[in-house]
Amino acid sequence: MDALSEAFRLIITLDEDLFEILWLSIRVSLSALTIAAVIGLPLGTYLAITRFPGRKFCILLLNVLMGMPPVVVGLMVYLLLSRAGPLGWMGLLYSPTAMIIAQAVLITPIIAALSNQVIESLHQEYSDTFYSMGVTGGRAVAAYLVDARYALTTCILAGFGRAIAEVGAVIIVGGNIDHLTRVMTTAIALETSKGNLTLALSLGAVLLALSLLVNALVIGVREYAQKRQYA
Amino acid sequence: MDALSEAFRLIITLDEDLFEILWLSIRVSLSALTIAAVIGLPLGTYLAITRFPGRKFCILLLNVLMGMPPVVVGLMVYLLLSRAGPLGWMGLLYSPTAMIIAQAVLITPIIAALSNQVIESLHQEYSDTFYSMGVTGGRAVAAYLVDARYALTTCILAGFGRAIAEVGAVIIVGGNIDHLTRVMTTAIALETSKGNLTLALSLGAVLLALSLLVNALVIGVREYAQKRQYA
Amino acid sequence: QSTTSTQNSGLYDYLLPMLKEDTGVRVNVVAVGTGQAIKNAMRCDGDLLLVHSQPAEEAFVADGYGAYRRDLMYNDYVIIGPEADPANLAGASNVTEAMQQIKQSGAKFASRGDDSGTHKKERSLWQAAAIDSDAGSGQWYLETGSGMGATLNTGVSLSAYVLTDRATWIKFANKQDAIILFEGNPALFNQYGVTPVNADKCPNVNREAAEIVTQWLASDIGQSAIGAYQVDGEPLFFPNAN
Amino acid sequence: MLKSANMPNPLLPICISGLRLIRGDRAVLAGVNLTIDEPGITVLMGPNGAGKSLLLRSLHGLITPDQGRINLGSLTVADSRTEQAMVFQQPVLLRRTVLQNLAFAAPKTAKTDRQRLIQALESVNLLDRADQPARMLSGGEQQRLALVRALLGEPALLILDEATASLDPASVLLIESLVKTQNVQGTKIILVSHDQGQARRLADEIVFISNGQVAEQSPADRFFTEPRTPEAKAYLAGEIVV
Amino acid sequence: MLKSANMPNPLLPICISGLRLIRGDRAVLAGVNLTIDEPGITVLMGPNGAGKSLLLRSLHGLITPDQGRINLGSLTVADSRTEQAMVFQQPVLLRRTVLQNLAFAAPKTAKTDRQRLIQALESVNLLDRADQPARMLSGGEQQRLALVRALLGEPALLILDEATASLDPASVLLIESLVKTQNVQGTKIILVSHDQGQARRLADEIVFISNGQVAEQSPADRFFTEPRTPEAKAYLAGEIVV
Ligand SMILES: Nc1ncnc2c1ncn2[C@@H]1O[C@H](COP(=O)(O)OP(=O)(O)OP(=O)(O)O)[C@@H](O)[C@H]1O
Ligand SMILES: Nc1ncnc2c1ncn2[C@@H]1O[C@H](COP(=O)(O)OP(=O)(O)OP(=O)(O)O)[C@@H](O)[C@H]1O
Ligand SMILES: [Mg+2]
Ligand SMILES: [Mg+2]
Repeated sequence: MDALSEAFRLIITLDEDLFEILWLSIRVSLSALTIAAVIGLPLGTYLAITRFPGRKFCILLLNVLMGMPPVVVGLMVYLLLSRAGPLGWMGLLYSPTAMIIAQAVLITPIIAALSNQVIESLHQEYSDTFYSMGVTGGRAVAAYLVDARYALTTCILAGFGRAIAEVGAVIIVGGNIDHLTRVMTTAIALETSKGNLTLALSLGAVLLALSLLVNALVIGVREYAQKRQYA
Repeated sequence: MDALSEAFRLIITLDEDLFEILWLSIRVSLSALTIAAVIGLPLGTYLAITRFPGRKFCILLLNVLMGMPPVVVGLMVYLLLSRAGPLGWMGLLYSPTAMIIAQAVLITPIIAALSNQVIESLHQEYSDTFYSMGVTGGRAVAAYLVDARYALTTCILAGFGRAIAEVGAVIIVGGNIDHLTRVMTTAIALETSKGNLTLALSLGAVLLALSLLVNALVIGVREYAQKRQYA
Repeated sequence: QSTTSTQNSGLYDYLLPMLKEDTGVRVNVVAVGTGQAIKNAMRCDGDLLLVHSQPAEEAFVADGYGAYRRDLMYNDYVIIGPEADPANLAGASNVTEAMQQIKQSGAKFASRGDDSGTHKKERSLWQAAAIDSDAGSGQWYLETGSGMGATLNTGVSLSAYVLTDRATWIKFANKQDAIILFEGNPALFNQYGVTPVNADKCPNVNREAAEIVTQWLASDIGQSAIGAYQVDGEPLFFPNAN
Repeated sequence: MLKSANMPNPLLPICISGLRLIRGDRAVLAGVNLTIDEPGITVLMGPNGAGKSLLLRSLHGLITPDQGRINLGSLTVADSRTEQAMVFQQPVLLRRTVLQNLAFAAPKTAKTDRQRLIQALESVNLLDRADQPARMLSGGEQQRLALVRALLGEPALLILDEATASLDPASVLLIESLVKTQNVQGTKIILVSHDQGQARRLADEIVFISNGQVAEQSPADRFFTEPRTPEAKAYLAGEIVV
Repeated sequence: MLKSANMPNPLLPICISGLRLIRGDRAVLAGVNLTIDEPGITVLMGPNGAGKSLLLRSLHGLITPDQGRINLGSLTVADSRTEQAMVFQQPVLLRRTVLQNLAFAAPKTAKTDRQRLIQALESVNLLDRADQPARMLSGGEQQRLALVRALLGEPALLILDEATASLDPASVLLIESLVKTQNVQGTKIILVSHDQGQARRLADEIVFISNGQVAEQSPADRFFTEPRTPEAKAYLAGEIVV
């Protein structure tokens, strides 16, 4: 209860620090989500509708990568971007960009694996017809993505949920540096480590409220579009 | 590369500490997964096939909870189980049980939301027939779960991936105590903070190998059963 | 159970088996920052506190949460930084001067920013040097809001200066091109203490075990064991139980 | 030409009044008024898209009409649900074997009565397919399975939506005789068919639907010899009516 | 009774030899040998589950047979794919509007040619449904849309699997005339039908399938007047053959 009222206070007093952190959280998560969706959705679809040797293995790999520990992803991106690493010259470590990269790496397999599942079942229905019409490759992928768009929103929301809630990877590559790379989750971890559990929980409540907003928005738009279409 | 050979060395020398940690990771994640599946699958199914006011809101809530930061879940379970908390008398804090509880809280919404999506599309096909046959309530839920079992494995694997990879919640309620509550992810975090990046990565590789094993097993069984059925 | 950030130094891995052998008590370590450790203990989630922020510990005892506090051992803080040493710390004669040189050189400084003992120490140093570090937060003053190890990872990677306890630094494996640039100043003295949690406030506390552990740590055996702990040929902690 | 039945059918008469259903911006059912008190077989005919399926789905409770009321005997649609069964234009079978599909539909008490299921399968010549995945059956086989599944519950009203559309001539006759027997045993049958031969063989009464309305309701013999509406005349002659 | 065509059809003759297909432990196609050089309309008849759909699916390339070969003219099944079109027993429409379904199937160059799509819709009386979600069409309307979609690509071979099973009499005649016109323009037609009236009206040649094999192949007039095999006799008489 304390946490909720504290969260409320933070929001209505328009606490400047809070908004800076919140905005960075949104920016990083949405950027990563965009990258992950642009790669993951076609990838998952492609794997659902084409048959080639090694396909099963690719799907297996996606499922495994879904279970990739954020800390490990963070470490790998860290090593890649650190001054001694191959991309060190870009000087990206401990920047929002680094966090976006790490999160994109983390979420892409999730979106790919989940969309693979969704498209797989649509494919059971469409495959014969598409084969007959000679629809293959990019056209087929596009058609599946369009026709499954409502079901795919859940995959995307799952990816968003993972991104916005994630702390292990962003703290390693971002460093939780105040006014630079501090996001909601790393701030929560910090307050926890300071023992400010109430503040930590209230930040959590704010983050959940954000999540609620985004989800309500997406689901609302989906429902509206669906209704218009089948009215 | 160092990390991989180190991982290899750890495994073939049957490093005892490693196996203790690995085993705890498996035990905690699978227990949490079992709880989450037992609650989440019927819940997701029920929400997919019944119509009542507030149903949309429940689904929205599940989607939001999918994006619940592990740290926040950890904190809440911590407050619940701490000696000063309501369940403090059970003395569960800093025990594997506490970790299982936290992870179950974390994964249940994921499994529920994803299975909801899967069942929703099966429901489009079955609903009229089930209505006509008067199949409702528990029987309908059971029938949907049985008939969608192959598609549901992906939801379960997503939950497992999340559980096995998760660090934020288990470190708060488990405390990363050596020989008691240290799991793979918290060990990785510890080695990272010690600056032992190679060791951390090699632990990550071992964890991924475990993930690979579990996924291969599940998907293998699924393929086999599917093939037998439609041969 | 006990809490502190001495874990990274490896001291516990060395000490606890000896303790178990001598007293039969098995200790579970929950390693978090001093701030969180104290607050956890205030919720009765712990039997024994082993941290390094004397004023906070004394307040803990004064408020009735702790039974009493004993000095246990000390080590010292050092400032590490890139070998090139752009702020020329090697040439600083005292800490205050060192801090001022860092600020003036435009180099980066990575702070833990987590209310830990180390962080509190560092803030007092800035204050002594009359520098408002918060004004540069996010530019040259980087508050990582993390533990010592993570802060070192960040600092080393960014060629920043970092104030760290010697024990953690010696054990730290990801040093890259960073070295100790400033050390041995009396102002950088770091005292650790043990505080058993007060059984009056927390009835569930494992009082006897906490007492046994405290006694053992302060005993000659415990003290010499602490003194004998070395990494890379260097002692990390210096026993000074009272 | 009334069929013999031991008791009057509790779902008769079926009264539909002022039924309207809007889809998109079109009234796909535009005020249907229909009373069926004939206990025999009622055949619904009418062009594609006339609204036959929607009418039957409303009657079965799958669709809630925008306006109008439906009563079956003294019951509402909802109350009569367990007394009704329906076979759809495109049968939906569970992802299970043929036998399991039947077992799932069987009333709980009869679940273990394997003998009865075997008999049911035999009655539609599907016994040798019993352990095959139901969704791998040929189109005609699926229709037969769906029918026998619907009959298991011994409904008082059986609704068939083009249930024999893709059956071979022998299966058509088989199903027709099954349906007739069921009707003799007291089940009211309402079916949709575009097959005039079938309608002639089965119907006691014809209801002709056109443009979301009942255009004509006549005893079967009269409908085919002297249809009263121009729509029905054109339909029977195979002329295009939109 | 050869139809006029400007050029010989490149997919003729269709040669199927030794085609075997095992499903479960049953040979659902048990060595089919069939040569079709008739450029007119070939109608496949046979009991439910005889293997008609599987044979057509093999011909279309949707199923790879376990044994045997199929050649169309000088082409293999794979090479002839773009020349073929098929309308399935249960039409599958995209989750889009009627018009978008057509547009999706149209060859890329004709994509923008809305006029042509409108004409096509008109030819099957679906113009007023153009902007409706396709999956909400009535059963018969879906069949008509699927057919016109298949015709868009101007295939050299059109395969129809019970494409008129749920059409009203007028639509049946409409489709039949469309199919005939298409055949006159040079498209080879192979269709499955259980409707003997339709077979008589359309067929130049009848292939009778039974138990996964070709039982009889005759010119249409001969088949109906004097079927040579007992299976065909029984089928036409509506007797049950399993
Ligand atoms: N959701 C919807 N939106 C728009 N139109 C709809 C919708 N659902 C049904 N329709 C239209 O309602 C009309 C009646 O459909 P219905 O399925 O009842 O026809 P029918 O008489 O059974 O035809 P058929 O003999 O082809 O099965 C059709 O023209 C169909 O396109
Ligand atoms: N995967 C499978 N496993 C077992 N049997 C199968 C499988 N697929 C098809 N069959 C069987 O093959 C037989 C032939 O099926 P097919 O669909 O070709 O029949 P058809 O001649 O088209 O019948 P209809 O007139 O009813 O459409 C059927 O008995 C069907 O049950
Ligand atoms: Mg219909
Ligand atoms: Mg067929």
